[in-house]
Amino acid sequence: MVRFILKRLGLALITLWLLSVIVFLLGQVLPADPARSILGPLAAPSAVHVLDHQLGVDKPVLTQYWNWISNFPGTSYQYQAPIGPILLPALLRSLKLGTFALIILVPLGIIGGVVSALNAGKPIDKTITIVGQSMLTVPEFVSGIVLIVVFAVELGWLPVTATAPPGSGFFTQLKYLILPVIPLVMVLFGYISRMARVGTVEALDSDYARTATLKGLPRGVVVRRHALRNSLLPTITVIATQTGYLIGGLVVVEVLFRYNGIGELTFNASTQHDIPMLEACVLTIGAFYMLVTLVADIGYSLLNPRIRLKAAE
Amino acid sequence: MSRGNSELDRLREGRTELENHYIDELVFGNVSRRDFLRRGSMIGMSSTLLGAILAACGSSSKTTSAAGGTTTSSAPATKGGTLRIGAVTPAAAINPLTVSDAGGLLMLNQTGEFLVFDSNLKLQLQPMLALSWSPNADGSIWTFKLRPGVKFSNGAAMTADDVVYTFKQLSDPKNASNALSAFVGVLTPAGVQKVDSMTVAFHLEAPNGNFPYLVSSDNYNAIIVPANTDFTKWQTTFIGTGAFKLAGYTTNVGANFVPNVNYWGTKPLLDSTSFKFYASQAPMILALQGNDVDVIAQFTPAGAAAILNSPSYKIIKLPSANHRELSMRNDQAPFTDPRVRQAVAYTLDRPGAVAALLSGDGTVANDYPFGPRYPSTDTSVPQRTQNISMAKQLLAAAGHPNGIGPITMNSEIYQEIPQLAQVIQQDAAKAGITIKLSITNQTLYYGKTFGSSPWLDGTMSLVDYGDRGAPNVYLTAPLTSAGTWNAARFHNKTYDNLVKQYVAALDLQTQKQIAGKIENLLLQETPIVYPYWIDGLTASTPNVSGLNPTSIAQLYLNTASKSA
Amino acid sequence: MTPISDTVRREDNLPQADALDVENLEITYRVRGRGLRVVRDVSFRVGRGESFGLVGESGCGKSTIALGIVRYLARNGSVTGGKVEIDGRDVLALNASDLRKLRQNTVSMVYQEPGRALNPTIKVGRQVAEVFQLAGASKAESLDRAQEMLEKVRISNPAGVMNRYPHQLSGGMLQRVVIAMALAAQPSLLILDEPTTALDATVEAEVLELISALRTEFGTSFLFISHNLGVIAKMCDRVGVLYAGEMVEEGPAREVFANPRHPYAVGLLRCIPRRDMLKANRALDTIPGSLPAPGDVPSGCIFADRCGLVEQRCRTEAPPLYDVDGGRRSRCHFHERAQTLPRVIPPEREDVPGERQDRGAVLVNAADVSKTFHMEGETIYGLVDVSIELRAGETLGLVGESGSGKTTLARTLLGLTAPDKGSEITLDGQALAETAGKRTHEQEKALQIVFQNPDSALNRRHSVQRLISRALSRLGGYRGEALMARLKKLISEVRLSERHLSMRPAQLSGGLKQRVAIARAFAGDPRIVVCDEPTSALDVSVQAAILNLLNDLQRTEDVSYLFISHDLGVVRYLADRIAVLYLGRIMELGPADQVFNPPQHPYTEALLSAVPTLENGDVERERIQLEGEIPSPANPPTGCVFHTRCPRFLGDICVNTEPPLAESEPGHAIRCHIPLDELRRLQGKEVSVAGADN
Amino acid sequence: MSIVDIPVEDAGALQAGRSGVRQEVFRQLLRSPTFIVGAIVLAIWIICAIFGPALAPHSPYAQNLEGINKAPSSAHLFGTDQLGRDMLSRVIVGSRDILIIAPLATLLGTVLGTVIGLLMGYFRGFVDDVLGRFVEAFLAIPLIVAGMIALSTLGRSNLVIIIVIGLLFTPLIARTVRAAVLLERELDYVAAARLRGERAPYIMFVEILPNVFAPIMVEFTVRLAYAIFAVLTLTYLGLAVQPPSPDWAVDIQANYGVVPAGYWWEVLFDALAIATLVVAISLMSDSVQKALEG
Repeated sequence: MVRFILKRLGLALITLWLLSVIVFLLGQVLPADPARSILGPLAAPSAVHVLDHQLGVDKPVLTQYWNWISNFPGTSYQYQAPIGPILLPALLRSLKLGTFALIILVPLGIIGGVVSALNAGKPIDKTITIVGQSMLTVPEFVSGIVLIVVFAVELGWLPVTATAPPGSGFFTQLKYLILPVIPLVMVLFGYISRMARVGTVEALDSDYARTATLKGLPRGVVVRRHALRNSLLPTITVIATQTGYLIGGLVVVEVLFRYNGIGELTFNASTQHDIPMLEACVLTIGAFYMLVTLVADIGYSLLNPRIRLKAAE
Repeated sequence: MSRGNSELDRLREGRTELENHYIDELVFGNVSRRDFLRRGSMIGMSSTLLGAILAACGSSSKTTSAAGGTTTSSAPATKGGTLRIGAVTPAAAINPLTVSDAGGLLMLNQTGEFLVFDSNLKLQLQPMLALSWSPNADGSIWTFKLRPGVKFSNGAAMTADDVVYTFKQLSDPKNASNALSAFVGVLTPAGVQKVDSMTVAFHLEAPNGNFPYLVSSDNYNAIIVPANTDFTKWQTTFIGTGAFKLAGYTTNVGANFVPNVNYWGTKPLLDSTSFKFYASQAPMILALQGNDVDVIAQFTPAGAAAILNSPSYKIIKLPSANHRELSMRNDQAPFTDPRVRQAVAYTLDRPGAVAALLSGDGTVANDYPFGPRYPSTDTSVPQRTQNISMAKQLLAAAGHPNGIGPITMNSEIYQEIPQLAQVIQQDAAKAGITIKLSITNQTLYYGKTFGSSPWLDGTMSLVDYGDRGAPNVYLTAPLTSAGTWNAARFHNKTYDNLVKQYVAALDLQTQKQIAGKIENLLLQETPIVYPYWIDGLTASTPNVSGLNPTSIAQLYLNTASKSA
Repeated sequence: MTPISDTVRREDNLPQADALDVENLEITYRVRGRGLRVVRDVSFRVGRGESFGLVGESGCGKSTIALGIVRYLARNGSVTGGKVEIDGRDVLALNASDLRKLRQNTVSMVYQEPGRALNPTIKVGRQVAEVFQLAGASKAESLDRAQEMLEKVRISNPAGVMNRYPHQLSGGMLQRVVIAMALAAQPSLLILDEPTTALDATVEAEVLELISALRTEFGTSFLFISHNLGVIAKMCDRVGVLYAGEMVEEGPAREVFANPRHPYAVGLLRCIPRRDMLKANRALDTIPGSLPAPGDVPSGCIFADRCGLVEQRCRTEAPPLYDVDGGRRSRCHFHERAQTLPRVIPPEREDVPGERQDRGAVLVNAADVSKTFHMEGETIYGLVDVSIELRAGETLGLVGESGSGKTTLARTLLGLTAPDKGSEITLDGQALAETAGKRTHEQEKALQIVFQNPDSALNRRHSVQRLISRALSRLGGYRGEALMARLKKLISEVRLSERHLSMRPAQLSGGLKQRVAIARAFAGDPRIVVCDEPTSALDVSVQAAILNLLNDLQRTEDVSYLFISHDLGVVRYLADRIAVLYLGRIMELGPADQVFNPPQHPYTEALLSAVPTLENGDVERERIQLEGEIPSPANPPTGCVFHTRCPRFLGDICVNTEPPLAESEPGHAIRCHIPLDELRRLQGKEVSVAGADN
Repeated sequence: MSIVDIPVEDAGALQAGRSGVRQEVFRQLLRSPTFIVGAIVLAIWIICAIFGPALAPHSPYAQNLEGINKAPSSAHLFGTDQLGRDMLSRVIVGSRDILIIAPLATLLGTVLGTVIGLLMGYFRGFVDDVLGRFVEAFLAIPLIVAGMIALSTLGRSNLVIIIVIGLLFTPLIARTVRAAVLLERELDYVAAARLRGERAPYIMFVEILPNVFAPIMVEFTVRLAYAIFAVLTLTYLGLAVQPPSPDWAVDIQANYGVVPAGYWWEVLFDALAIATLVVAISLMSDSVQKALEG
């Protein structure tokens, strides 16, 4: 089992290094001139040239890559400040929002999937699928705006932004996160409920479910103890692969709800063309995504006895 | 206007030749009372003197502010409370040398102060850290007398050394300061000289009638900082002489200020101000609607219909030099022929665009960078209006009887510009000019420099220009042969000379004459179409009063107050 | 074995109602909008403590009947007629909770695939205990009683097995757990659906032994479902033969198998190779034609199209179940003449070839072939120093239980799996490269294979024509006209018709698919064809036809076979020489008749005795019971690898030293420490004269 | 152990005998209501895409600066937008770009994904590990950043958007295909092909590919819904279809800012159009998949 984990860790590290190379090359390719974006369009070209030199944009690519990697996360062009202290709090805030979204999304998605599997073919199954599919098409910035206008402005039940005043308690912070979480849940609900549905239908038709039923166990026990234990496990890994999407979705939601997470940081970095910040954000998001998928994989193999304990002694 | 001459004559003694010239202009009605106040204060006449002259010349009507927002509210201002202000996220570090965006300059003016203050509401250059200032005979040396007893927020007294250090840094090319765009060819570090502990003299490269503007709040980088300040660390202290001092600044999140105990002027009414940064305008407007902020510092009409049309918000409108420029490559067919360029100008329905795109918060422009914001504008030149048949005639005359195109117009996703691009496209089509749009986000649109920038290289290119106190930058950068942003590739010797004369002209009358010539030349050549000027807008909830915004998105909160 | 008395007697047992009473049961499946009546008018009764067998080929409806009885049909299936009573209670009328009670304590079921029948994520003990918890016992008490049940089903180390997971147990152990679970509630009726089909011979024998022992102990009545006549003969008092959804014959098992009274039953019994039949002297009889499509019911007798005795009456008037003497029934108008069913294939072979032993020159010689697998840090010894040779025109039978390395050996010969260093395989004296890719075109042509499962061996998306013509062009080098001619000749040889050419495998029956696979294998005129259990996925009647086909092809195409099977009946019929494999080592090698009769290796002897045969020879062969489970190839036992299960275990010598493969007679080698004559003496007295032939 | 016969489930895998499998599937599709509903909605949008301008009551480009932001009325069923253009016409004509970009992008992603999936699944070992790393690295790049960078380097046109979305879907589809191929390569017909001396490309594309078509079909329809979502997100960044095109994504991006001002109709009808299109596609794909499984 340990060998299995070490192998997965090794592969993940290689992928991470590969991602850093890709991100760096992509950063190089952006045409806009960093100094121009810092000094703004009205700055004199002479000033722009001086700043370019200061930023070392004209050094050979390899040295630039090495400098970037060796003192990652580096300094931001924009803020002329080390990126670390800006990036970390932003990442933590995004994690808070992301985790809160997952806490609502996972049970909701799984219940949706199981309910539609239990009465496959019936109207409720169709409605859940159709609702899931159509919610999936509403982008976050549309659903976000509508939610704000209805719940924050017109009804005033919930705050407009997602950032609670500093020092507010856990529940007030939660209240601030309710609105921004909804668009994220809407986008991913369709996919997760679909996966849970497929897994549950398969488990319900399995031989061990038949054995359980013919033992005379009530349907509830058959579903809960026998079917779900096997169908929900693979759904976890599927959810892990979706976290990448969640973080992408954060960019839009954070900008709309004025939540200073890593999503908004990436958006600002890309519009202000702050290459080091952009590269640091994308690499951090990539690393986090890989970490989550790795944990899900290892979690799956720990929970699944077939992999945890090898074949018959 | 001959009444009360004796009183007037008394006031004329001891005035310099320039000051008497302005008084004549006023008496003979060549200049409106408003422009007289503005120009007079610019050349150093004190407000008491100007007030007396106006009184002498007839009824001293209350200075009319721009339409809309009132300045002083009737209710007695209540003390205390925290004012929450929504503002655009500063695009970079708050470094007085390099700040160039609206979010950044708003931060500078919270704690920093200038030698001279250009307040749209007060319509005259107000003394701030300089009590008085005066040019030498030909306007090549300007001497400023500093206000005594001014202390920085850390208690240190402000002296000439601080002012000299500040302007030496600002005008030094190796610092790549944003102020260079104003000082290049005007002021060099050597030109900044200390006369005595309370007086500073500026020896200019060339005479410049508008120099006070270049050290006023218009040049937002020019806040006075203590000598030997490390500008890159300024963000941690925000050291300045202003009414507030820094309580806390978090990049990308927001900033808080509290009153500055050592402030030389009247103490602010508020207990503290709290700025919240927004990445784009939409969430900021929603925040005002959702009562998450009390004020939004600077926003544009595009997308703000929700608050512009509703009575429950106080809107302060300021005429500003914010405008759009549609440049046409004069060096590329079909735009080598001025008649084709004029044809494009004649297709545009300017009043319709202002009504639809700015919900009326703007004024039509006449294809040259002079407008209501600048007193030196020659208003006698007739305003161009949409004339499709004229446009078709011009095209036919230029050898294009059945229209031209398709021509690609590059532009950017910024405020109402995409919609304006589509209006131009449709109006141009009426005269047979087919335009294809290529609109990207700002970073891609600005690109690097000539050769790799859709903005500068586009056959047609629609770009935004921020507000400036004086038209100098708009006359030089996009239009002179050596202009750094000459997207239109407009090379015209007579025009270049006229601009040199304008910049050098000291008095309003000569500037106006030269402006008239420039306006007519540009109408004839039409290298660039100027659709309209956009008003600077500030909004607040009803219980807020005493806001003092400037058209370049500064916001002075010395007199601000918030009732319960 | 704990005596019966202490298990709780069930007082509330109803007075002697039948355990199961089924009257003209009808079951319909809705497939693609059409209703198919898959089971029609089936009636039978299972008395208390009686064991009733349902036998029939695949597609005859036996599993559907079982699932219908416990009302667990698939979503698109439903009982559309007849009555089912268990313990006197009408099952179809029960509401949900009564049905649950019935399943809890009156009827239980044992399934074919034990591995899939248990929940992979729950420990075995808890799954058995669940039954007791349902009956109201506390958690702790039900776990004890569960362990007690595991002891009853003779599982070694029951305490250990309690908290193991299903994937950690062997097939045999899993089936015992399922049986324990089924009998825990002491049901009055136990339905066993192909319980030992998926198990190896020796393990099957043990499980069947266990089932009959438990039957006497618990007094449960059995409904035993299987396609295997031998197993039914051994386990059941009465039997019902099913064909295409209808009961064609019913009666006491002994009598039905001794003299069947329905032409289908007669034909079926003739397809099974008997102990003394050899390919040289007797051809297996077959049943012509193929199974009718499900649910399409002809007017007359269902078997009419395939029956040798068919007359006009059979076509028009559907025969009822006539009562035949001695409580038997047969659904045939001429049931008394059933035995006179004419044979399809003449029994005697005219051209009996010469002596089978001295075939042509040595074609393939494999010396010291070993193969070790490395998985997850474990080394598994698949093959250990196997040396065999295959002569031209000869059939070498490769026999052994699953996991003995039969398929691995075949794959190394074919180049699908690379053997370890040091093994060398030669064809006509030339060395064969490790992997198929590296071999010469000639070598590729010479060596071909027929796989066990035709569904997996044929590409589902290609038509039959494309499958065969691709092989013809790649291997045979045929083009254009020559290819078409060769194609026609080939399909006629394997008795396919041209209308099959445009079809896809999904549209063919199992037998037809295997014929296509054989045609493809013979496309390049191979000299050796490896048959990896070619008939084990087929019905009995279809299997006979395929064996005959392989037999004929060997004679006409002069090809030699490496015939792999775990079914000794088939191997004895077809093979000239036989190699017996156990844990990757050859235990015995020699001509078929010498291997099948003493003196033979104790393992071969046990394998033979485990085969449930139809021969009702007067003296039952003394059953040789192999104790314990097959050891894992990851750590084989020391010395003689068979010593842990050998009934003739000598002692330390077997534990310490591995016996060599010694030649007892010319061409016949045995790997055992017991000297040959000692073996002959031990094995000689127990066996009776070869069973009577009928 | 006597003759073994693994009983085939009595009613399940019955040979379909007479009629070919394809007609069977087709006939069953025509009877399933979900397929019909989906097909009708999709047909409507395709007709709008082709004959849009003819069907629309007004020209989608005609601006009327006096009649801006008008609520739905008899004159304009879907109201007017910020430049006074008729929203109903824009929704009708607006389906063209999305119906071109989304399917083509998904097709590109599916083709590339299938090839990579086949290579990874068939060769396993070194190839699988190396390609696997690239697949995972690409999966970790957010759509917005990738879109931004690609569009800025390659310039902006529909083709570039198709390439960006296609490349971003490739790793997702490759993972699914790899899983299916890993199962398929263990079957005997692959071994039989190797024994016939078939080369790897033949085995992959002629033997294995037809058998992994069902999972590819399912993946295609799921990705199609996400492709439309991706076009919307790229337009939000101003990187996709160019105004004044009446494309749904362009309208939603341009008008979402005025929703707070109460002009809900300038976004609602575009969003509904997209939702109906995606739901129609997923309904059809579900019924096709059910029919294939039989």
